[in-house]
Amino acid sequence: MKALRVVFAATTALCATTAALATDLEVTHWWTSGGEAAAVAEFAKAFDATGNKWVDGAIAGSGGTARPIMISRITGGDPMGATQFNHGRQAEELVEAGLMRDLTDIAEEGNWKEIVFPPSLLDSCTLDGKIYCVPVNIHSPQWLWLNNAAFEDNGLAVPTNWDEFVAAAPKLQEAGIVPLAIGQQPWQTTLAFQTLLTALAGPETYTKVFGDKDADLAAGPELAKVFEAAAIARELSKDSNVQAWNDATNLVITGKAGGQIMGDWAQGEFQVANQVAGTDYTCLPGLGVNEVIQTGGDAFYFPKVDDEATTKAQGELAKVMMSPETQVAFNLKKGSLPVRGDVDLSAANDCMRKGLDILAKGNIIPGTDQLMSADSNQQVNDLFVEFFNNPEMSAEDAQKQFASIISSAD
Amino acid sequence: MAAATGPVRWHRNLSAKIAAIPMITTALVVFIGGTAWTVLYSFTSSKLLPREKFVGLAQYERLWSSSKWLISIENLAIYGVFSLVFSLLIGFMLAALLDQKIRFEDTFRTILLYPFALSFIVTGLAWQWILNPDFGIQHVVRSLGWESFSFDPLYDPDIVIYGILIAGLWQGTGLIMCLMLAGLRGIDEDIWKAAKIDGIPMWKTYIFIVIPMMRGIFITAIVLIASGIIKVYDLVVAQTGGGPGIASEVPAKYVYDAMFLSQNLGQGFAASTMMLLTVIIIVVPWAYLEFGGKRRG
Amino acid sequence: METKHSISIKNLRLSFGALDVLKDLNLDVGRGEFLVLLGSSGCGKSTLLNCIAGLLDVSDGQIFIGERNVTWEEPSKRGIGMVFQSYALYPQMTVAGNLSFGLKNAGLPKPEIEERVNRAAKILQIEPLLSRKPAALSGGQRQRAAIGRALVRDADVFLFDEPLSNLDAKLRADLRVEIKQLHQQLSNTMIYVTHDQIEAMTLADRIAIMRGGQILQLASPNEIYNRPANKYVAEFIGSPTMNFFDGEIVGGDGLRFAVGNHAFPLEGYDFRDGLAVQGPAWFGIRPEHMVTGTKAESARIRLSGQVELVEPLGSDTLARVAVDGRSLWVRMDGQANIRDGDDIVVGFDPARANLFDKSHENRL
Amino acid sequence: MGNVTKTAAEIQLAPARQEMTGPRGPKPGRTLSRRNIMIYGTLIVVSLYYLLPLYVMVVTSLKGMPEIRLGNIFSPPVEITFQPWVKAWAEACTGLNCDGLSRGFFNSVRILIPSVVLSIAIASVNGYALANWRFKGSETFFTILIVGAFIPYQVMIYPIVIMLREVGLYGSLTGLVIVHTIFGMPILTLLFRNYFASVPQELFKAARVDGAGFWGIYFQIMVPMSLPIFVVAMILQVTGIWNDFLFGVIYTKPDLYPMTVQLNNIVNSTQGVKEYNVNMAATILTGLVPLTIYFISGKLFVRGIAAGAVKG
Repeated sequence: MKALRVVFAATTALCATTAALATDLEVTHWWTSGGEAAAVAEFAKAFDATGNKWVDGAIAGSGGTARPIMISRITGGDPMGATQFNHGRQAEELVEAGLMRDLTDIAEEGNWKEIVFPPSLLDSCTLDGKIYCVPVNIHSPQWLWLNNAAFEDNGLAVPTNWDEFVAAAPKLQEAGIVPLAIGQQPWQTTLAFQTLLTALAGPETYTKVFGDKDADLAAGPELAKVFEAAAIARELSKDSNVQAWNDATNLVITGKAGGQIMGDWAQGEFQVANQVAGTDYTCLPGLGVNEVIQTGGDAFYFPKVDDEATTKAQGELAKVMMSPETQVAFNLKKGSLPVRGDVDLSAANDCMRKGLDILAKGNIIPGTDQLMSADSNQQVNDLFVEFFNNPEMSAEDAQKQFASIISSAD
Repeated sequence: MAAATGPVRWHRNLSAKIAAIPMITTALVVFIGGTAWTVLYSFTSSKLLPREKFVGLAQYERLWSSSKWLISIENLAIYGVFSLVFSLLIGFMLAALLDQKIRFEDTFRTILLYPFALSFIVTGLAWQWILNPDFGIQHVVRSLGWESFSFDPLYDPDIVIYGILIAGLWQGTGLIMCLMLAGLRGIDEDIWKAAKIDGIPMWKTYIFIVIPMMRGIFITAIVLIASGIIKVYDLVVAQTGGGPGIASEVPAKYVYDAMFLSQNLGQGFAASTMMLLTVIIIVVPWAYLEFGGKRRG
Repeated sequence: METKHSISIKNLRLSFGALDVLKDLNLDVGRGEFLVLLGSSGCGKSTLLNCIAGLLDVSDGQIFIGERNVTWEEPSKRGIGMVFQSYALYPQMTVAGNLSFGLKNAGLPKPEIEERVNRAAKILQIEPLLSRKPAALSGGQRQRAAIGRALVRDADVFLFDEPLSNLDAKLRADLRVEIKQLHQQLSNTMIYVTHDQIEAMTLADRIAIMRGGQILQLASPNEIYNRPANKYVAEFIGSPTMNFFDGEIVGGDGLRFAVGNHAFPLEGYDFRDGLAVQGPAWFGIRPEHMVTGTKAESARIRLSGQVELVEPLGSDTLARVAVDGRSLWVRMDGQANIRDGDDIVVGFDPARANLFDKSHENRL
Repeated sequence: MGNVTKTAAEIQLAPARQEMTGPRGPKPGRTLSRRNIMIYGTLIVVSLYYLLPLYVMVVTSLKGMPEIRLGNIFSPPVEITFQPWVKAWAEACTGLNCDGLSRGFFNSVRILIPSVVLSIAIASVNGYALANWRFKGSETFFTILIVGAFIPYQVMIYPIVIMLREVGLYGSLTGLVIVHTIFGMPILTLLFRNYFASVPQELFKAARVDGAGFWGIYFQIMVPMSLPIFVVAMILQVTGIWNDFLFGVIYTKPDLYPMTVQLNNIVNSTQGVKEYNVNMAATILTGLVPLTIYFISGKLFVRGIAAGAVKG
């Protein structure tokens, strides 16, 4: 009897220790495509190496699909261990409601303030001086992707900036090529506009309009120029009848379209189609005019939980995500730029290197997610999707509406 | 002398009342409670989380000044009318065809019903392709030599809602057809014999005799179709995402986008309150007449 | 409560909203009596039966079965058996299953159930059908099985809700006889709802004629036939229906009924409560109380007219005769040799007639 | 003698000859009448319209990605490959877990069975009570329920999160089953109510005289009589619950995620390469369970609704 009790005690103890060592941590995110999943696997691998266990809760489809799930889980009182959000203000209210864990101690311990580059990334994780999230990567949307052959075959030089691209467009059209491919998804049109704004009006104007909500500027002549350009882009893209962004990219790859304004993730499509940067296609960050990078990207938040073991595991994960090795491994797979400047990315390709260079020069602007509430962003989205699809809507009208959105934005 | 009215009455139907507890709970707590909650929070400035920051009618003012919402309503009206009419019409006509004692009825019926089983996440994609002018039907017809042929409903803001209707009918009419077919099977054979002897043309028999006899089926079908119309969301997201531009937005999508993309719960609740209000104005009087009145016989 | 009554209904009222279906209805049914509730559709006869069965909750009043007040009692606790028009056999059970279902619910021991089912089956001669399902039975067999279901309950009271209406004429007549025999054999109380006057006349000890949720007359078939309480009852019983003359009872040398230029002497007419009255009235005479030919010659009242229509029935011949612009039905001998257009004399004895007040239509 | 025989033959033939003057025997041309051509012609054209998307999906699922990029969605595959099917079922990645749809299949079954059983059980009892045991207010609750059928699901997400949290069922299978039961209730209750209302009232009365109570009549009389309508309800619910994504993912945890989560993840990845052939294969695979049920119960389906909705 006594012996039995000892065995019991031993087993219990064993169980307890393993439990303490290996905590299951459920991580929700919307990275589900091949490259993304491979990148996440790097996190998981590193986290599992700490003796804990990564429980994967992947839900595809960022905003519309994954977000209500994440918010429901957190408000439902049964939160996951960690969850992905875009940088910026999406999770602000959850933080304010005290549902998110304060990571300041971990950040201080890891000296994040020094190592995170550009520092604005950490700012968008900060509320009232406390840090609530771990930025993990930088994705920049401001790129123009061009099919070299489409231009060369028609006796044109591959453009090096937006103006040259516009100038070359009529010839492409004559040859039956759609100059500019834009998918129908709303965010793609907004992306195109923001890129035009940054490139043609400059990063300062961008920051003033979206950051300071300068409505006068938004209604002024500088923006008028941008809206004119957007009207041209609309004209150039009127024959691209595709929905998804990658279908649009595919038009560029197959030479049915000359170019596309899209984020750095478009590179994946070119690589899969065995296209070589520089020879088959060209990438122009900031449309070749103002070479800047928007520091949008992804971050992880950690909901507050009662369980001590889970809390501990959350801390481990936060540290792992910020560690140099994981940053390199993750971002190489993801095709994005790391959040710390002190890591070695010798494996990066041409276009990625261009991005790194710009980043190193400090030509960065914050993403609109960081500057405006989701609500205001969505209003901007709605405006541009309407503008790009309704040829009867004049640039002046669009600008007027835009200025009014900016004036009431928060 | 004991009167028949008395304390015994409430437990007379006790089992039925106990059995109806889930229904009563659902009706009161979930539907009424949830609705009240939604209406209450539509007067707040709730963003990501529901919060009691009341702002009066501000959300409604914004709603009704939003061109996206106005287009959504217009689209729902167009889609609703056509979907209801065509679902009933096509469903009934197909059922009438299948009811002609034809061969291979099972095969035809299964073909017409199968879309109901498939998720719209991807069938929307298939339709998107088929209706795409560059590699869908238009492309095929043009490559056959008819160069001026034009069919691109999903890419023309003026008719995009009809493009969605095509796929909507494809998915939904099979079930309605089955309901109608079942109703037709319930009609007494003698009715047909009588009509034949009286020399009444077949279409007249259907319209003036058979359809009035299928009232119950039509009610079930209309409730099914109409509740589907109000909630139409997946179809639009899968096919157009609301585009081109905002030409194919619908109210359910407006609500969803407001709640989860814009993170503006108050706005989403205001929109859904308007939807509910419309439904209640239409459905409650009807349901009262249909179900609330005395039923004897 | 006195025990001679098997069923007592006191001040029964039933209303659906503002609509009164049964109005302050009183009825006593004697032990072993066969009572028929007769009326056209919508008169409340089935509703009354459903109230007795406990299938409808009453709005006011009481119902006693035996000595018990069963107003609030469950149907199964009232000691009744019931047979329905559409048989209401449970389609998924065999005949034996149908018969034993109620007994199983009552928790009777198995051997007793078996014994009762077999006994009922024997009485109704449905023993070979016990293992069949209702779908495999003919209409008559189904109704027998349905009666069997009531029978096994050993109830004091049997309720029949138009049990023969769904059967064809021949079967209906056969089963009618069987039900009568069954009543003689079992001698329990039976309440039988029908709209068929032949069923009512042949089966009933007493008939209750209902209209608008009220009982107009409750009496033996004979009484109802010969002395209908009012014009409605008089019209309802008898086929072809009673002939009516619209006129006035006048005094003078003996009472007379004046209609047009005729005046029928009313000697020998049995006034209600023996009280002779005068004034506007209906004069009703049944077709079978009219005579023709040589008998008409000797009748107290003779009218001449012309035959409009002849309906030979074999046993009888019905003729419609036009008299002074009025059509009268006359029942004649089956072999009567008459044709359309024949001139004819019809006669009758006013003592066989019924007089109804013009305003309240009750028998005088 | 010969004469007599001849006459007999003539007599036998005579009536036949008399009939020769008018139409005789079966009406000619029944199989290829204009009417039949119209009926079958219409049905075949309509069937083609219904089959077109399926054709595109099947063809696409059998092509390799390079062939799909060429862009003719209607052309049959040059080189048939089943790899997309294998991938969709067993290899496609959902985040870290690369075991395709097979991962969620068992979860879907685990969600499906109790949800279908409970929702049908409750809705059928509701319908039965509404048709045969009305009580004061029962029709009012039913009207509320019917209005509830029109509420967009999305609106109810947060209120239900709060309700489930308050009763402590949030995140559990039980909670999800209750949610499915609630949202299936309006239409199913309508269906059952109409069906039970069409069952002859006398049967119900006979059973009451026989001493069966509320549950006795339900289980022993009504349910055995109503198998077809239960099949109908089952088909509606199986389709709805099997294809549900939103509830499954909001009200449970990853270890309970249904197959549609994998389907969504395969199909809805926003960044990265879209493998259309795998998407199509995954969709067809996901649809197989409800489709199988349609095939098996097709006839009952029609018969069941017939019995249920004839009377309003």
